Amino acid sequence: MTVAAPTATTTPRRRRARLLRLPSTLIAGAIILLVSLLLALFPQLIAPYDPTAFDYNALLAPPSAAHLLGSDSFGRDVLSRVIHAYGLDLQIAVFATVPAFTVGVIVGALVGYAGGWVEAVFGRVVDAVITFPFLVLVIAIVAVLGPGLTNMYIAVGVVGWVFYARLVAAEVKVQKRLDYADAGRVMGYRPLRIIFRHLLPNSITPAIVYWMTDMALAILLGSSLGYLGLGAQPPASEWGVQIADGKNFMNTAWWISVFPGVAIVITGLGFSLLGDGLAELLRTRK
Amino acid sequence: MMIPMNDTVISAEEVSKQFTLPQTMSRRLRGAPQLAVNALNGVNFTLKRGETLGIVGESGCGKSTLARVLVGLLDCTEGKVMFEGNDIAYLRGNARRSYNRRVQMIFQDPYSSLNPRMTVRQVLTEALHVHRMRPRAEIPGRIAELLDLVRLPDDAADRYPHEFSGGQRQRIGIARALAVEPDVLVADELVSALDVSVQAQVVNLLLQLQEKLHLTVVFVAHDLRLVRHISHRVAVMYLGSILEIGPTEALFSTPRQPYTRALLDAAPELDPTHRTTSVAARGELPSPINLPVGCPFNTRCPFAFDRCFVERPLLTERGPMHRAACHLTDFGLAPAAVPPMQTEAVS
Amino acid sequence: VDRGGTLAYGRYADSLFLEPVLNDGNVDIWVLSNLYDTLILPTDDGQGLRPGLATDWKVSEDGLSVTLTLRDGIKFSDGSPITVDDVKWSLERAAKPDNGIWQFLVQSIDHVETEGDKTVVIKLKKTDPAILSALTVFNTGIMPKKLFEAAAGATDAEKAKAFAEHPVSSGPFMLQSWQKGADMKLAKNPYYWDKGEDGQPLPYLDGIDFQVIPDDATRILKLQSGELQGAEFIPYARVSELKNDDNINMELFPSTRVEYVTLNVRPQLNGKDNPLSNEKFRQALNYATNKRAIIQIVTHGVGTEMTSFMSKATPLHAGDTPLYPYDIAKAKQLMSESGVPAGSELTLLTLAGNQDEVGIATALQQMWQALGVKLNIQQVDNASRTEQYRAGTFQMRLAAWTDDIADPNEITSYFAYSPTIDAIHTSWKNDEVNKLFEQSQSETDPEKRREEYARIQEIFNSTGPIVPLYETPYPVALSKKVHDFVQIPLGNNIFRSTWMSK
Amino acid sequence: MSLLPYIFRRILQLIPTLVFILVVVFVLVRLLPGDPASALIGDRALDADVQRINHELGLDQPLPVQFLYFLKQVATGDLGNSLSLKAPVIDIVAQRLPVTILLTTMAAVIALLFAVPLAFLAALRQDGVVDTVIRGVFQVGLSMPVFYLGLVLLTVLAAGLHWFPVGGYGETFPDRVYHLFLPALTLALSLAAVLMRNLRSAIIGVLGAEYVDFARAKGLKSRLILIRHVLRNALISTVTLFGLSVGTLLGGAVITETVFAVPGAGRLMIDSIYGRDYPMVQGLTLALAVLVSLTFLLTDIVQAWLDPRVAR
Amino acid sequence: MSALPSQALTPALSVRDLTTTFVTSAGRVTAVDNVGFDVFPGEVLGLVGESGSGKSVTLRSIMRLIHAPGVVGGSVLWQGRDLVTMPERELRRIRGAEIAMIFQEPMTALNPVLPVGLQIEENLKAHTPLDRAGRTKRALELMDLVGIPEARRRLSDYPHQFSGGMRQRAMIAISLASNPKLLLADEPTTALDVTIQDQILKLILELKRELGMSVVFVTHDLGVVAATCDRMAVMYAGRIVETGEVASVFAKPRHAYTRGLLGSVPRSGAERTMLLSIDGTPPSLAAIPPGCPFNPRCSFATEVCRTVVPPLDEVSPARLAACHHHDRVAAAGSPVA
Ligand SMILES: Nc1ncnc2c1ncn2[C@@H]1O[C@H](COP(=O)(O)OP(=O)(O)OP(=O)(O)O)[C@@H](O)[C@H]1O
Ligand SMILES: Nc1ncnc2c1ncn2[C@@H]1O[C@H](COP(=O)(O)OP(=O)(O)OP(=O)(O)O)[C@@H](O)[C@H]1O
Ligand SMILES: [Mg+2]
Ligand SMILES: [Mg+2]
Ligand code: NI
Repeated sequence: MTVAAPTATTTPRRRRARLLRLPSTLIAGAIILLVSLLLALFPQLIAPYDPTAFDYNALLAPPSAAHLLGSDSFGRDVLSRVIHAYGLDLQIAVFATVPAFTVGVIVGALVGYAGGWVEAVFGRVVDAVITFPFLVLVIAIVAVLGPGLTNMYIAVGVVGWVFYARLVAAEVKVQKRLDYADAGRVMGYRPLRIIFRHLLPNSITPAIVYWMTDMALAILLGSSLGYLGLGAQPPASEWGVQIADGKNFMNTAWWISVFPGVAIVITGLGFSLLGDGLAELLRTRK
Repeated sequence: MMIPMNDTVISAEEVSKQFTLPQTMSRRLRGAPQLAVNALNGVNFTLKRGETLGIVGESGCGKSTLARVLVGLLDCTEGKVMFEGNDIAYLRGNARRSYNRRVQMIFQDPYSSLNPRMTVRQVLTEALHVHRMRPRAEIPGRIAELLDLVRLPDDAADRYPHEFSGGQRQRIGIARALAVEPDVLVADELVSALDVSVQAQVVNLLLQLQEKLHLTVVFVAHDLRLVRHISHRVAVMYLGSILEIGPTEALFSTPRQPYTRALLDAAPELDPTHRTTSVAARGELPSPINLPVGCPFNTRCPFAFDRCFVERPLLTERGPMHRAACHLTDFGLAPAAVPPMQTEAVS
Repeated sequence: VDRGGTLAYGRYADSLFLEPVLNDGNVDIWVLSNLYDTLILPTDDGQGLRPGLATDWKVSEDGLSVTLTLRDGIKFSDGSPITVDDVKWSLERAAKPDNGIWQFLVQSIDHVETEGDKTVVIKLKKTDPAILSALTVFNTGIMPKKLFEAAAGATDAEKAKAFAEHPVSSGPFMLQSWQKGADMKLAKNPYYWDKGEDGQPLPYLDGIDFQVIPDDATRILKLQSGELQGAEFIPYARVSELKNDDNINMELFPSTRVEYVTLNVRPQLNGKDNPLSNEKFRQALNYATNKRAIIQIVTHGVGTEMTSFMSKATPLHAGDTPLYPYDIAKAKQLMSESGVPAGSELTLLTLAGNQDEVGIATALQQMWQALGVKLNIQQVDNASRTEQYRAGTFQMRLAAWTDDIADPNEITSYFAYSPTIDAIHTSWKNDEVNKLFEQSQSETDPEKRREEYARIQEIFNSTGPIVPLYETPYPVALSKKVHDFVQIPLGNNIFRSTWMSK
Repeated sequence: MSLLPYIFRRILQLIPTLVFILVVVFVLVRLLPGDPASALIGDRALDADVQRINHELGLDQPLPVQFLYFLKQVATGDLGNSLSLKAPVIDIVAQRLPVTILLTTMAAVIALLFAVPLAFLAALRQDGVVDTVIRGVFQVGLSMPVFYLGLVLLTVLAAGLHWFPVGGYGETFPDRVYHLFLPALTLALSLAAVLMRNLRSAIIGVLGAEYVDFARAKGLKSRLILIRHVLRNALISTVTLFGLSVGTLLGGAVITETVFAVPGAGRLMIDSIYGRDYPMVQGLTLALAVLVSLTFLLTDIVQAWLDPRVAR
Repeated sequence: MSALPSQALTPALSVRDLTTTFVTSAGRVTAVDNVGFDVFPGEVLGLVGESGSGKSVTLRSIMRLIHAPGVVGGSVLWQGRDLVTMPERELRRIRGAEIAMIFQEPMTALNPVLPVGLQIEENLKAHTPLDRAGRTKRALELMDLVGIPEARRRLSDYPHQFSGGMRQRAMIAISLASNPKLLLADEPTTALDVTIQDQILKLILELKRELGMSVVFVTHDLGVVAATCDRMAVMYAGRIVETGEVASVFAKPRHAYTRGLLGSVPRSGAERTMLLSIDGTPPSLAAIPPGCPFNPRCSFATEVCRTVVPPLDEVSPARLAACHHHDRVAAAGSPVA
């Protein structure tokens, strides 16, 4: 026999208590990302310099009062560039993953519900995509479409939806066997209603958690492509490009690459913490 | 208590259901036929308006499958389910939806049968709205009525399922089914997951509702005491077949099938002074993939004789509305006439 | 001194096809001279001539034939003698139309005659002032005729492929093993003819181990850790750092390399008016470009300003003042004279992942902003860039050039003489330049030829379709142990008399 | 219980996947702007040269013809000649693929050697200091771009401390392992982080499973319980994840091989894409796809071995 | 506070003041609260109560199988030694050897990836000097003993290849491998069908008789208690509220909760009538009402019940009950009598 859930009455006080009981990882992640978001939205309020302005008098200047995090080989202020990069990198995180997420979730839900040969065909597509080294495929697609962020989004989307679809399909397959799905059918609801109104909200959790990781990975991918020159285009500041810029100065001007690296790590940490926290939260809610 | 046994609402005629199992490569290579689970094998019964039919049997005997076939969640492989004179397999469009509305199901698992992300109000609104049971404006009022009907507090409407106990959830499930004003309720193991004390609350509610709303109920359970308590008539299932069906009193006092008797003997009595050390039935349920030839119970039946291994017994009259499927047509009649159940202790 | 040992040298990319005639690019060219000797060798400054497999040479009065005398006792790396037949065959193969992309360098050769077993006479279709320089170029390297023809395959191309698998060479080194894309080992050619200053046979090295290390930083690290004794293509950013490294000689070999922006001057591009067709606008861009700043930012002071479109190391280079010194006032004035509206957008192609090009592009973006010009940077990979380039659909691109021959004719043909490739595919055209170039191609009087080239440079530099940026030396970092390595201005890596101290 | 039919079925499933991949790659590489000839010769190419070369390579044929020709080649076990390296694709793949296999195998082993013990440590000290430190360090590892991480390791461990050679590839097998250690480590860290995370939560899950309690109720030694009961069950999901990560690992090899000057297939793949070396790209893709599929098969077999419920 | 029957024998297991608390997000909860009882040699003690009343935690606490954030207090005397404070090494020698445990869900309690044979032999390897062959032989004997046919073939099968009843038998075989003196059975038949439950119950009784074990039998099915147990203890919200001989408790419950439980069970002769249900639901451990934990659901409750926690006292010979109004309850009679 199963344990009877305690009866709970929801008063405002309880709600507040529950808020306080949010997983600490979730709160930490949310705070990091909130700060990142502020930096992304209002970089000019915090950044001391124009991120693209050259200063021929301060080429490769080490961190000092004038340039808190030093300057790069163009004399651009590293701090300002790191801050201004927040906008672009968060954009990468979101835009590179949202299309994949959306398409993947929808397709996954349909595939998971349909089962049968639809699922078998889908299985082969998944095999094909995961069989191909992801980065190589993205590079190839970007090479076809031309470098630049938009094309990178497309490339990542073309490949990435499969992972979401797989996650959601697997979960929908589990959920559709549960009684509440049958209940929907017994009530005479149409399949689309059952899929999207009933099954999907209960199947999307792993996809959301994966999404968080994926956003962190997208930033890294963006930086790898930036390193290869296929990502963000100059003069935009983007952490990966900044790190690539600083590669030749690792010994002489470490600050060019280290600080954007720190920004990536912190933001990645934010996403993972949020993901872990969400997973925990959604798990305990169940 | 009089049962208005006038007209038949729903009936099963020779209903069979097979689940084909995925063919494995090695079997395909050997050319072996595809395996199938024979979940239902020629089930017949009729259900009168306002009556409660209990269905008992051991795990895997096809009770849930039968329930699902009745509400149209599964199509039967052979035979048909008739509702008010129509074969439900041929219902389409509005007729089908109307059938879905009028024959409702309540589920066993209080945890999985409610969408965890919808509040009670959303669940009920959806039901009322999709079937246009009430105009939009009247829906909140109707929800309050329904909650009152299943005796849930008013503030329950805006809470999520996980905020309720198992018994309360079952009541939400019942409210959902009742929202569309059905004629027939199929309850699959409605209270099996609940604690005894809570079980009693739900059983009481079901009894009250049935009286009040003149519902027809199919009550599926493995707990004999419960089925006996709640049903007008009881069907005993074994390996996808009904082995005995009859009015509760008759069936429990004079079981006419060895399996029914084994079930009754195996259920522990609430009487500590009444103890046996003998085992009621040996062995386990055979696999529904390879059904025994002849009587399905022949592998475990202490009375089985030659005929039981070749010919499948049909349900035949044993009394008023009481039918059993056993070649020993006298079984259970006069205790003296039948050899005592061979009992043996395990060791 | 004991002068043996194997030198490990880090390259940024591997060779693709080590065959003098049919190879495709610098990765091959720059090491080929170690495998195949030419009749004449370039001097270390890349401009002069010195004896190679031929000990002396003479151009006839009418300029239509060249007579060369082969050196005594020259042998291929398998010990067989190098004969006049091999020479005749090698030169005629290089001059055969449609054989390889370098044929144009020796297209004046009609045929080759032999006299006795020491003398070859090259007969020319027309006078060719660059013929002697051409005889120092890799595609006139001497190969063993018999072995080549015995190689498997029906066509020349197939035989070349088969031969290149197990080549027999005439240069100081021979191929020992080759893991394509990873490393290539050359061994000393025991039959090589040349002797060093100390009278010992060359080469001094027992072998060279070319290792492919595409990542600049890794190549340097490997040099610093002593796993390599030499590394090419040191990023300019690290030159001064390595100069201060006690164990490393940071060499900057003079080169013919120039870096510039190519401007497409077609009046219409992709259906839109192209402001670059406006000469004043081009000049405005040129004056608005602060080359010194770019040299500082991108080459970290290693580069120098260009005084002509061809490098100072190119023979017949003319010009002594930097082209278009930075003058923003003049630029603005030219801009307004040009009538090109402020806010015009230009698109510049750069090679994806190339830090220098990105740096230049970023700097140009800033500098041209002052003119009200918005520069879009489009990073593409090499093949896409080449496609747009050849189709003439690009607007601007960054490019670099090095000469393959110690003569101005190659660069001028590509840059200024429109029939070749439409003036680096810009569609720039100047009839006077074309005429001068055609004349110069058969001009036998060196002084007149110098004047012709001076005039061509004057015209091209003032109205041409480029923004000259800088010229740079070849930055090569060598272990202090390595002596007497040169990279000549044409890029060839000369290991002939290189030696290592223990 | 025989695994053979199961393996057989998996191999059959492989065929449509490979065909699908081949078609995609064939089309994709031909969609790339630019042609092999201009990629090969570059800026100095004359139109005549380009046309001549494209004709020699058969690239002036219509695409379907080219594809049929390609299929015919594949069927006869010939993958054609590399356009840029002027050698049979098969030979080059045979030379390069083992390098990548060794590299990724080492990376996988290193990742497991890191992930398994640390996951145990973290899981057993759930939410403690050790757990937090382990997870934090891996998080940093996971958030570092591969090329940067590689350079840092090279600078510190190879050039600085001289523990390892600076990139390259050795002659003998032990020498190769020695050379590949750092690149494998670079590649391993992110995989280790992913595996560690997964394994940690799997172990935490399994530690709460009733059969572990039952094992304790039997009076078994803790170590035996951890190894026999906990690890094996926890590994099941990790093995799947591991299989799925192989593609990512190979993708990471592209950059790692460049940074560490390892002459592997990943780097060759990128070079070939840039060089528009169609036969090379196709051949490599096929080889990599077969390799990855075999890895899937292997992980599936391992999983079937770990979890008897899988192979029906 | 102990449930001592007036027997002269020394108890085999003596539990005193057993208290187990967990830290949850809602704060510290007490899942088992001051529980005490004795188990005598050869006796079957039934432990009944609703889901969440702490039955399983009690058994786990005895075996010290409580996970990290949980804290166990009190004492569990097993043949004079306290299991609660015993070093892990010593405890390992008792677990599985002298005290064995059967879990509620054989599907989750058997390791799905190990053959059943191995899971039996593991126990033998840990606690007996038998060699490999000897262990296999003993495993076969055990399989026979619990009624698994074709034992030799079945040894190498995995749990998922067994039916529910067979799994439960396998689990019993594992538990009994080293001839334990005390068997803690946590709802061993809940997941099973009636006919199989019947078989297993009889099997346990049979084995108990043969091996002279004591058994603590946890169940929520009063029928099972009636059919198998000698004495019973009723738990509610982590406490024992009533103990006594089974027959006497059934005949005259002295706690309102016991009475309610008995009344909730449908009985023959009263078909389609309202059952005597207990209103409301068991309290959440985080919000146990003050006074008698049962008071909000109790029809006998008075003011005192809402403030004073009733102690578990001997209310009649060999009967203990924790109810302020046990007399009134007793007077109301048994619903099953
Ligand atoms: N979708 C399905 N596919 C294959 N077999 C199935 C499926 N659903 C049920 N079965 C099989 O059909 C038989 C009857 O199952 P059913 O669920 O009807 O039994 P039940 O009497 O309800 O058992 P329980 O008491 O355990 O709920 C079982 O052997 C079951 O394994
Ligand atoms: N690890 C734990 N952390 C927090 N609370 C726990 C933990 N384990 C058990 N509990 C709580 O202790 C209480 C008693 O649980 P227990 O499992 O003993 O109940 P039970 O009587 O065995 O119920 P059932 O009949 O459902 O098996 C429950 O409320 C449960 O939620
Ligand atoms: Mg069922
Ligand atoms: Mg329990
Ligand atoms: Ni009535």
